[in-house]
Amino acid sequence: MVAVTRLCAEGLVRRFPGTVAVAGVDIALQAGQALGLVGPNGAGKTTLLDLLSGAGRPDAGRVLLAGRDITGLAPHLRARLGVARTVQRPAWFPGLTVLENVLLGAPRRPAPGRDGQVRRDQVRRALDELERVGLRGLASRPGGEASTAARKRGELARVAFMDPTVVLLDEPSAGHDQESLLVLVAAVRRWLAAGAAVLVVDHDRDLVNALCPTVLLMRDGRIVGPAPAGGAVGEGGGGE
Amino acid sequence: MKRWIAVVIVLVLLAVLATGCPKKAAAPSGEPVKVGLLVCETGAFSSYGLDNLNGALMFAEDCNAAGGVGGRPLELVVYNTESTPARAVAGARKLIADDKVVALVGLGMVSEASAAAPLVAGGPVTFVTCAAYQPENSMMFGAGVFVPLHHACICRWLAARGVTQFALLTTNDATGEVAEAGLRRNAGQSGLELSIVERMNPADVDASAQVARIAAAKPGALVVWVVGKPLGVALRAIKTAGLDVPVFTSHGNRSLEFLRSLAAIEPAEFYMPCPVDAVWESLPTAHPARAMNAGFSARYVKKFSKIPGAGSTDAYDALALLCQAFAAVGTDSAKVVAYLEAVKGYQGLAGTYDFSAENHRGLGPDDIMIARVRAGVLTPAD
Amino acid sequence: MNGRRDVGVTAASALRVRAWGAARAWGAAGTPSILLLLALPVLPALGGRYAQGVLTDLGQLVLAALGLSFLKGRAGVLCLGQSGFLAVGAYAYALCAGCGVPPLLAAAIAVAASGAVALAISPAVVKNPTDGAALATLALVVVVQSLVTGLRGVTGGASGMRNVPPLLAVPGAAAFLPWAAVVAGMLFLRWFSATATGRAIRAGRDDPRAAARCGVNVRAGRRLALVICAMFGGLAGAMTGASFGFISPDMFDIALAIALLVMVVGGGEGVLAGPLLGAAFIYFLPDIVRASRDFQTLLNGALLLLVTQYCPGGMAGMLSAAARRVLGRRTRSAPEKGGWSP
Amino acid sequence: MAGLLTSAALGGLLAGSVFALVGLGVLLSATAIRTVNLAVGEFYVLGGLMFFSLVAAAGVPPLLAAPLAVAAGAGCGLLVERCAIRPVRLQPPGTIVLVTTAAAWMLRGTAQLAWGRDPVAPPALAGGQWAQAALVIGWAIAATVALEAWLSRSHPGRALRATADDPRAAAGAGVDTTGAARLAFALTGALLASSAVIAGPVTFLSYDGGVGLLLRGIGAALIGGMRRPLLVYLGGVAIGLVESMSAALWSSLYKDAVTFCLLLVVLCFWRGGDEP
Repeated sequence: MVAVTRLCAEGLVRRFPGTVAVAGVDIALQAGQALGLVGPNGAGKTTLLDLLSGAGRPDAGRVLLAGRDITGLAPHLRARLGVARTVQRPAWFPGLTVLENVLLGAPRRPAPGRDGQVRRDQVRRALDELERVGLRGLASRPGGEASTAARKRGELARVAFMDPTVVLLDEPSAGHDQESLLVLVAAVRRWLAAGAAVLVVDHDRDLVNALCPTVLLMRDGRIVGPAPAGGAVGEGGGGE
Repeated sequence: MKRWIAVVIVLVLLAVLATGCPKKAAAPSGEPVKVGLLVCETGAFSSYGLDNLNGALMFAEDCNAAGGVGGRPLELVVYNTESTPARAVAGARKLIADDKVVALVGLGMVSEASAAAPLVAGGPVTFVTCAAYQPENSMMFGAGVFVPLHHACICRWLAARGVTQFALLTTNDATGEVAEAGLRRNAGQSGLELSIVERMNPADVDASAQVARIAAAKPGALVVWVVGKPLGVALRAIKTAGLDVPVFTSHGNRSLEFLRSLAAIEPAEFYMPCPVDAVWESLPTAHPARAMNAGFSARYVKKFSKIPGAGSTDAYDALALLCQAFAAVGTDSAKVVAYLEAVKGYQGLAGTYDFSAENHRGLGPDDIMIARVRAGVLTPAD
Repeated sequence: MNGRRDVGVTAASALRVRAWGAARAWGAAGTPSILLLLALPVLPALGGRYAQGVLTDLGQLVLAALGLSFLKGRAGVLCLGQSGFLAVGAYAYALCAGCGVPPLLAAAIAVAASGAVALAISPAVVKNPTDGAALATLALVVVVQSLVTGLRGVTGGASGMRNVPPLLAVPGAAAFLPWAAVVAGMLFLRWFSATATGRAIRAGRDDPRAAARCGVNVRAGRRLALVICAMFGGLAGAMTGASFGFISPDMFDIALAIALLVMVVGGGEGVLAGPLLGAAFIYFLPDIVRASRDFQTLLNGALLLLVTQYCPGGMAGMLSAAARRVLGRRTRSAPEKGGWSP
Repeated sequence: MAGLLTSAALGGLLAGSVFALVGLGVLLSATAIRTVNLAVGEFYVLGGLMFFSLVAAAGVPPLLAAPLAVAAGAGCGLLVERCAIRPVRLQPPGTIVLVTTAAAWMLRGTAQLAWGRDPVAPPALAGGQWAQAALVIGWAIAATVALEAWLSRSHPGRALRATADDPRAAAGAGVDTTGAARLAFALTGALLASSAVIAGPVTFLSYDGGVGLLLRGIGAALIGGMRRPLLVYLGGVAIGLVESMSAALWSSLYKDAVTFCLLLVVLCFWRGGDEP
């Protein structure tokens, strides 16, 4: 299988007053491949994800999505181009119903067709995704009534609904119960099968190993190479 | 803690409701004669509005003590216009339709009177206390001396002193607009030139730039047509700039304790055009307005612990005229208008009223004079 | 075949559910309240001259508050200058209608003018929906008042413009039109909230960063909400001018803007019934406690403090909570507070 | 021409200093509530009115009355923090802004009841117009420098800034955020009361005078990004100068429009405190 690069970053640098959070990172995410990223606290993992998703701007370097330079692109535009990102706190909107929370990921310019038909198709797809994460029964409830684990699963449903080409998962295991973790693993497998690239950052090394054949180690703002297999990454390794 | 705060707030609210007892003084028996009062009790014009209210309450007390209106008690129904035209209109509508008043007194702002004018075109009789507003329909009368007459008075006085050109510093609101128009017209008639007009915001804390521009134009006199706090700001700028010319200001400032506290920055020559009631203490003993004002002022100070302001005598006179008409011809609007239009030489607190079909304002140029302000105290200038 | 039909049916029912969700969020209780809404415009015909006057004033306030309620409650933008948009609408209407433009067309121009002004100041508003928006909208009021006062030859200056033509030269129209606009506006906002764009705007209020991660252009949503709010304000302003026949800059001061905001928050933000309850309460408050004038400012402050501290859902939230307690079962939940993440 | 420009510049600097002081109050209380405090104008007015009453009615010598008024201002700030702000501290900023509006109305209503509607001119601490102006300008600079140093160097100052950035994280790091909020409001009250004592004879005071100052004070604070006292000071002076210069060089009729249009333009391109 020929490797197709979905997202790649070249020479990313991000400085904060008094520290360099990301000090020259090159990374490439291939279609159908899950990449793990581990490292001690303060190694710059979350900042790197911010730069890839657009939540932060790099001081140097660039980000390419399928060959297109998206370095200066706003987060919402990257999301529309298929870059999905989650953080520890799920993106969940208590003022919207569970179904609306998923529909939020609908494309701005829907496929051509009769308006009503397109909308019905969207709703059906959203319900299907909710079915997969086991929230179908809650579809019409207000988002605010969902438990933390349900919100995490609902977020997965939305990411799936967005048909992402790149998924950046930041601490996906946090807030999940055992059953939800299985849902998560199944969802990641499905995205990979659909040809998306997945980047997983997590403290739960077992989960990262289970999902990703390749795991990289990040330390002091640099990617220093493959992470030692199975070894827990010490907290005192660097950073703060 | 939260509950504690709630209890305190509720208690405060109850206290507020308890203290605000309705102001009804109905000594004489019988069906009361209801007059609506629309005054700015809060907002930008509240200082003037409060004077209106106090003057009216004073009259209601006097009137009912003296047996009411033809034996019927006078009842005032008071609404706050909050210094906004919308509230003034809402209040007027309620007074006319709901409270069924036989006359309206108040509307201290030009915009309030303008907005309410269409509503009262078919009655009842409305006495506007805003001196800058020209009554625009036959049901409306104006209290106080029409403000352009103040300006005419200033211009005549300046012309007599040999001044050829003067400056105006005023606020960027309706007060300022009326002042500019009035002074421009009267300056032309008196052969004077209004050489420069500068504006300030009533909320400004500095007027140096405006005063510097005025000083550069070298005027022979300066009119500072502002009311309240901006007067202090303007006088301070004049003092700092060392501009040494006669300064005139609006009679709206005359009752303010504030004027007294400005003694340190008072210009060397400081004048104010004002009606007789502002300088009654200096009137000759024989002058009929002197005794009236002496009594009024004494009772007013006793009741409200402050000296009567510009709006109090206007409201008092307006009610006095209306009640005289009610006693004579009843409360029918057309008859009251006809009665008032026939009033000649009526001596009120603020001057001598002569109405006619064309003149719905009663007071004229003779009822106004230039007073000199020294350390906040007014005396006739000539 | 069987399975496909099944999915189709559930998708359709889900659509209904979605619409109901939006209706729930806007606090409209379905058919009865819609019937009530439709009855509102008929009310003016029943009352006398005084009732008509009250309905005119109140309808205009509700209309202006409705736009503000959408902006504050749905998009989470704090606007302290709705009266600026009212002023733009009122003056645009008065100037156009004064030049012989048919009144209804002039009202449309007024609405467009308000929307355009909102678009012009939107860069300052959308970046920072609290502080920046508050100051930018306050500044708008000052600028509009200053320009209207300055351009005396055009606007009549601080003394105001007289003889503003009525919108429809039919008796009672002044009282009817604002309520018709309120009903149309409520139906529009109810529909709009349920569309994909409305959904995106609500998500942007709940959590702007997370919404951006979901592909929502939060700033564009706020901009659209501001323009909608301004258009409601512009229409209310045009109607104010048309019904009074007179406009002056001090009719549209900061105090009015704050009063409108208090109506929205006091009534229950983001709830359709909120502006109605809030406007009625503020409008009739001076009649209720009219004896305590010296205390008016203090009293208004105390009431606002009570509402913000004890019933964040406003009067609508309080009523629905009371209804829940009385009925003893879960009806509609109180409107969600904006999920604010520090 | 030179004379005109000098007068306008001095007047603008004087007015700008007052706006800067109000802006500093907005900045200080924003460290506790993370949004603008619409009651700062009323803090100014109340502090000045209390000073006026102490001297004019109670006959306290001005130099003794000044610290008393400042203490009363601090107490006023504490009262507002305790009764209005603290119960809603975790609410969204929009709600907090409304709570400060409510507090402003209650303070204004109290001032109206206690001092009436007429404006007052509090006694001057320095004789002569120039001395007074110099005192105001000097006090604004002194307050700016002191705040700048205090916020960046002292431990409580750092605690305030940490609370402003992220109250939860600050609490996690051992900062007493409630105490920080209390301190912020007491300081706001004290700063504005002292400013009113010094600038009151220049600006004059009336129960409703807070609103005009507030608008320009918020403008100063937002131009300064609500973080650095020095930038807030410069913002306040800039507003004062723009207003004064546009009155001197163009038209005093349009000076408000010019100032606030410029403010709108600045806000449109302003990047501090952006949210997505």
